[in-house]
This record gives sequence, C-alpha cells and structure tokens, in this order.
Amino acid sequence: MKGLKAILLRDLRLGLRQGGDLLTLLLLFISVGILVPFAIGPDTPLLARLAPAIVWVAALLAQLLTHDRLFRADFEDGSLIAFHHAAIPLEAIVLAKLAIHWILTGLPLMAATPFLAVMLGMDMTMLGRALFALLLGTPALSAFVALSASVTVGLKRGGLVAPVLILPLTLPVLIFGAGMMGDDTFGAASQAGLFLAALSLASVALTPFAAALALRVSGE
Amino acid sequence: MIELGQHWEFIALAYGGTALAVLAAIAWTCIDAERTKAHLKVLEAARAARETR
Amino acid sequence: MSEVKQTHSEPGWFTRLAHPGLFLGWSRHIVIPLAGLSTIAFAIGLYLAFWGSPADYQMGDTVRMMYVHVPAAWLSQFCYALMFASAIGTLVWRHPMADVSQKAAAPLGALFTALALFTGALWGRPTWGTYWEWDGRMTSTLVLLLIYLGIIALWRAFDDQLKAARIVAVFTLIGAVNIPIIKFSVDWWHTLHQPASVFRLDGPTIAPEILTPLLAMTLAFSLLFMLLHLVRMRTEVRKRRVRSLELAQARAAKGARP
Amino acid sequence: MDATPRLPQLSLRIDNVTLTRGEFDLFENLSAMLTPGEALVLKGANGAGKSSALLALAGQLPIKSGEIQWLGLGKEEAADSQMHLIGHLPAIQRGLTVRENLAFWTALYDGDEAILDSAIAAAGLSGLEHLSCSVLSAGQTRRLALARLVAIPRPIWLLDEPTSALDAEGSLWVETLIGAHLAAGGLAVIATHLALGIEREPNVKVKTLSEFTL
Repeated sequence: MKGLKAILLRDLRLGLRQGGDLLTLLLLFISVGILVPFAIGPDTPLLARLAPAIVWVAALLAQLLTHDRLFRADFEDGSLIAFHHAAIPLEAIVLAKLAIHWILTGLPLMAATPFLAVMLGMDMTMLGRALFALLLGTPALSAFVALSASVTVGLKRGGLVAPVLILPLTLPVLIFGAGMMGDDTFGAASQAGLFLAALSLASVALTPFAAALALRVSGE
Repeated sequence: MIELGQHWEFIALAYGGTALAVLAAIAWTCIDAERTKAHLKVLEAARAARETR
Repeated sequence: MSEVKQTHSEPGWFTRLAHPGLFLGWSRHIVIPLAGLSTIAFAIGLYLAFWGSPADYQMGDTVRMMYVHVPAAWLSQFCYALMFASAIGTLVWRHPMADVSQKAAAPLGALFTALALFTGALWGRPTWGTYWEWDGRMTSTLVLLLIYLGIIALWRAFDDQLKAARIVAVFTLIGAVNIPIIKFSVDWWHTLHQPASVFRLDGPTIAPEILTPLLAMTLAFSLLFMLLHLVRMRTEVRKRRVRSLELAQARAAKGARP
Repeated sequence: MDATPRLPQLSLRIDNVTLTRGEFDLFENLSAMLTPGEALVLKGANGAGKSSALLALAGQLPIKSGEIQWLGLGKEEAADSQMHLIGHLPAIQRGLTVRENLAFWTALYDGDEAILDSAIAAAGLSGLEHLSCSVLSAGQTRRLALARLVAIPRPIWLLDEPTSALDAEGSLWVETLIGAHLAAGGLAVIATHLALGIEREPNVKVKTLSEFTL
C-alpha cells in the first residue's frame, strides 16, 4: 500500500509540475474539435449529429499522443530497472501509473468537453451523455495507451509505431463510446454504455499483466 | 473456356488478381531464399579462409 | 532454506528436432513434396471450380469467386492462430524456431487478408451491388489487416531480433484477446446502423457440388501457405546465421576488441 | 554505520554461467561462491559484460546456461526484494527534489523513513534536500543514487561502477559504505574498471571478465 501511494504521489507531482504537457493535451483536444467544423462547414444540425464522433476521435488522438509519458521517463533514467526490486510487484506499479495517466489525461479531457459542446452545438442532455461516455470509456483508452507504451518503450523510433499498433485495437471503445451518445429509442445507447463499462473494467484489470510482461522483456 | 455469365469481368479480376499476388509472393520468397543462400555461402567461405590462415 | 534458481534443463526431443541447424536439414526434404502436392491440389481445385461445378441457381457464376475468397479468408484467420501459437512458444519456452515462425507468418497473413478483402469486394459488387459494405465481417477483416501491418511495423522497428520476437509475441497475444471483442463490437455497430435497402445473403445453404470445389481450393491454398511459410522460415534461419557470421567477421577484424 | 541492523544472512552461488546478450557472446563459465560478508568485484574491459552480469544476477536478464542461486532466503521471500541494483543510470527524476526522490524509493522499497535524513547527510547532501535534482552535478546525482543503499537496508548490493563521477572523497565514502555493509553480513557484487581500495581485503574476490573467461 505504501509503495502504491508513493508511486501515485510521485507521478502526480511530476505530471502537475510539467504543466505544459497538460496544456498541450487540452489544446490538441480542442483544436481537433474546432478543425472539424472548418472541414464540414457551419451547418449546425449536421455538426450536432457528428458531435459524438468528433468528441471521440479528438479524445483518442489526444490520449494517443501522450503514450510517451507513461514509461519513457522511467526507462531513460533507469527507474524501470529499479522498479523490479520494489516491495510491490511490477504489475501493481503499472496499475498505479495507469491510474495516474487517466487522472492526468482522461479527467482533463472531460473538463474540456463543455467547450467542445458549445462549438459543436450540443445541448445539455447531449453534453451530460458525452461526459458519462468519456467517464466510462477513457479508462479503457488509457489502458490501451499503456499497452502500446510498454511494447514500444525500448524503441528509439517507438513514437511512430505505437499509434499504428494501437489504433485498430481501440475500435471497440470508439464504437461503444459514440454509440452511447447516440439514439436510445431501442435501448442501444444504454447497451453501449454497459459494453463500454465492461471493456474498461476488463482492460484495466488485464493491462497491468500484459504491460508488465512487455516491460520485463524491454528491460532485458 | 466455359461461359462465365454476365459478371465474367469480376470473376476474371478476382482470379487474376489473386494469381498475380500469389505468384508475386512465391517469386519474392524464392528470390529472397536464393539471395540469402548466396550471401551465406560467401560469408562461410570468408570464415573458412580466416580459420585456415 | 529455500532457493531461488535460474537454471536451464536439458532440451527434450522436440527442442532438439526444432534446433535451427537440424530444422534446415529435415525441412529440406519437405519443400519439394509440398510444392508438388500444392500444385496438384491447385490443378484439381481450379478444374472443379470452373469445369467441374455448376453455376449456383441464386448467385449464378459469381459463386466461382467464393473458391478464392473463402480460402483467403480462412488463411487470414489460420495465420493469426499460427502466430498466436508461435507467440506462446516464444514467451513460454523461448524457442528460437517459434520466433522464426512468427516472423515468417506475419507478411503471409497480411497478404491473404488483403486478398480476402479484394476478392470479397469483387464478389460484393455483383451480389450486393456494392464493392464495400460496412458489414461486420468485412470491417473486422479490415481491422485484422491493420493489425497484421502493425505487427510487421513492430518487427521492423527493432534492431535486436531476439527482443523483437518477445515483444511482438506479447502484442500478438494482446491482439488475440482483442480480435473477438473487435468482431463483436463491429457486429453490434452494424446491426445498429444497418441500412434496410441492401440485398442481404445470409447463410446460403451450401450445395455439395459447390462444397467440393470449395474444399479442394481451401486445401490447395492451405498447402501453398504451409509451403511459403516453411521456405520463409528456412530463409529467416539463414538470415540469422548471416547476421551472426557478419558479427563474427566484424569481431575478427583488427581493433574490435582490446 | 553501527546503527545498521544485522542483515539476513544470504549466500550466492554462481555456477558455470554463460551469458549472451542479443547476438553477442559476453562471457563463458563464470563461477563464484559468496558467503555472508563477502564481496565479488568484476573487472574487465568495456563490453565484457559487467553490467549484463549484474542484470543477470538481478534476474532481469536470462542466462544462456549455468545456474545462479541465492541461498538462505525465507520461504515466501523473493531475491528480487532483497537487493539493490544501482546501475549507471541513477533512477532519479529531475523534476523532483533530492528528498522527494529518496523518499519515493524508500517508500517503494519498503525502507525506513526515519533514517531518510541521516542517509542524505551520509551521502554529503545535507542542505540540498529541497533542491530540484535538475541542478545537481553528476557526482551529487551519483551520491543521491547511492544514498538508497543507506536509507533502505537490504542484504544484496549489485553496484555498477559505483565510484564513477565521484571525487577522491566520494570514492572513500563508497569504500567505507561497502566495508560496513560487509561487516554487517551483507553481500555485494561490484562491477568496476576503477580501483575501489577494497580489492585486497580477505573477504573480497576479484574476477576479470573477458570474452572467453576464466
């Protein structure tokens, strides 16, 4: 427990001290949301219809670009090697880092969603659903990002490979996330919400094992 | 050749494209194999020369 | 008093048979028979596909496209199963031939998945009236192709092939867990957005005169796949030997080591 | 260092270990036996596999053949959590202060937070506790990394070039640190190409690694 608390505290501190990263993330998220209307034209009903898709694609891109933050710094300063000798297993450390990644990327995205809602002409109920969908779906995104980060951490050219690897795997998050914000006449949206929650739970539960395995191999 | 009906272009394209891709894969596999074999032979000869020296 | 051991036991018969050097020896005798068999199978399969089978009463002659499409689609999944098994071999037994098998399979998987999509699109045009339908099966095959390409990209990103094999193996396992979830989500998504106008052909009952050429062509393609995989594995073993000889040469040169 | 609690009595047996890394053969047939209070110093040219040998001892690198055994561990105990591996990378985040860095490792390694400040003092860093690690010199960073050895008592030390970047006084500190550790019954394996000053002690064994070893 002491070890988990230590790593949570340390990464939170590091993340908040390097506030620039957080700002860049939000900027990216909002910029994507602003760029799409320019590509489509100022057609408000159409934009409102596309809003779920835009929100999720923006969230996915913003999350993906932060994959380097998870293990890179620890790999470069040798902490990753020292993690093997901690009093808690490497899997627990990965889980803690995953939680911090979500706090530092998932939560800020949700905080920035109201801005996008205004730009895209979403009403209050829609915004509420978007926030709920992001709450359920971003943990799964963080888990996938952690997977790709652990697989590519030893690579100098890892920055380009990671998105290629992980984008296809995030498809279910995108489908259920956008589906949850869609039409609920036949209960499809609530069903999507359940699937999304299940996906998040399963990926957060399994990722620490897979990512720790990949990190062990990277350290060799 | 038998009569393939009104959609014969699609059938021909499907078989032609598949044949082309499969033959290309076979050719590439063979070329790669031969090239590697030749390269290996050169290197093994060089090693033999080093050891007798 | 307990002990922590890091130790290596004597290899079993399988490990010895699959030793890279021995593998090159015994697999040499399989290449030619396998090539012959697959040529014969293709001859029979193609004969059955064009001359030995009638046109389908519903689809007409377009049914003949199934005879290349279905084998390609089967191989796209069989190849992933093979890579999955090899990935376990790499991670659990650290077997070098499992690494080689994984690496040799990935481009073949990508090839056959691309072919399945290509022939599927051509088959869809006369049957459904469209080249591409965002249908569950087609879309998940497309995602499978992207996964294959990602795996190939990952292989190429590493210099150290031993480490690459184990990292790729981890990713292959992750993909194997994910592919059914992707398939499920795409199916769900498709039923949600299903356009009503498209003519659908759900589970046609397969007549025996169609099944026979289908099985023959599937066998032919599978034999070809095994042949290509085997030859590519042999080439990969040789490539590794080339690499180690090059390293030895660099070391033997003056100034490499004090 | 008299306050150091008596450490668990562990022994190390290295039996005919051959190590390869990637495609390179590093060394063959390394054997050694360490009993509590003994140290092994690995010498050898750059690239002879000193750092890899330490990683293998830490269980982070598979060995090609041979056997590495830690003797004397309790039933459910893993060797992993009984050792320090201080590599040439310091495992120090530049965004944290001196004290925060050491406190983090102490908590993660389940060390004793009460001796944190005395560990910083022992490393000669008192007065710098609240400075960011990004302003430390290479020698100070190395001292902070080594301060983990003091703050978290563990029986096994695996040290990679512990005196690099240190001045004469720092090297002397490392020497007394290792001496006290051995006196308390600890084990140490040290990879170095610099003279440590302890090589002639009766409880210190020296091996030189080269491509076709020993």
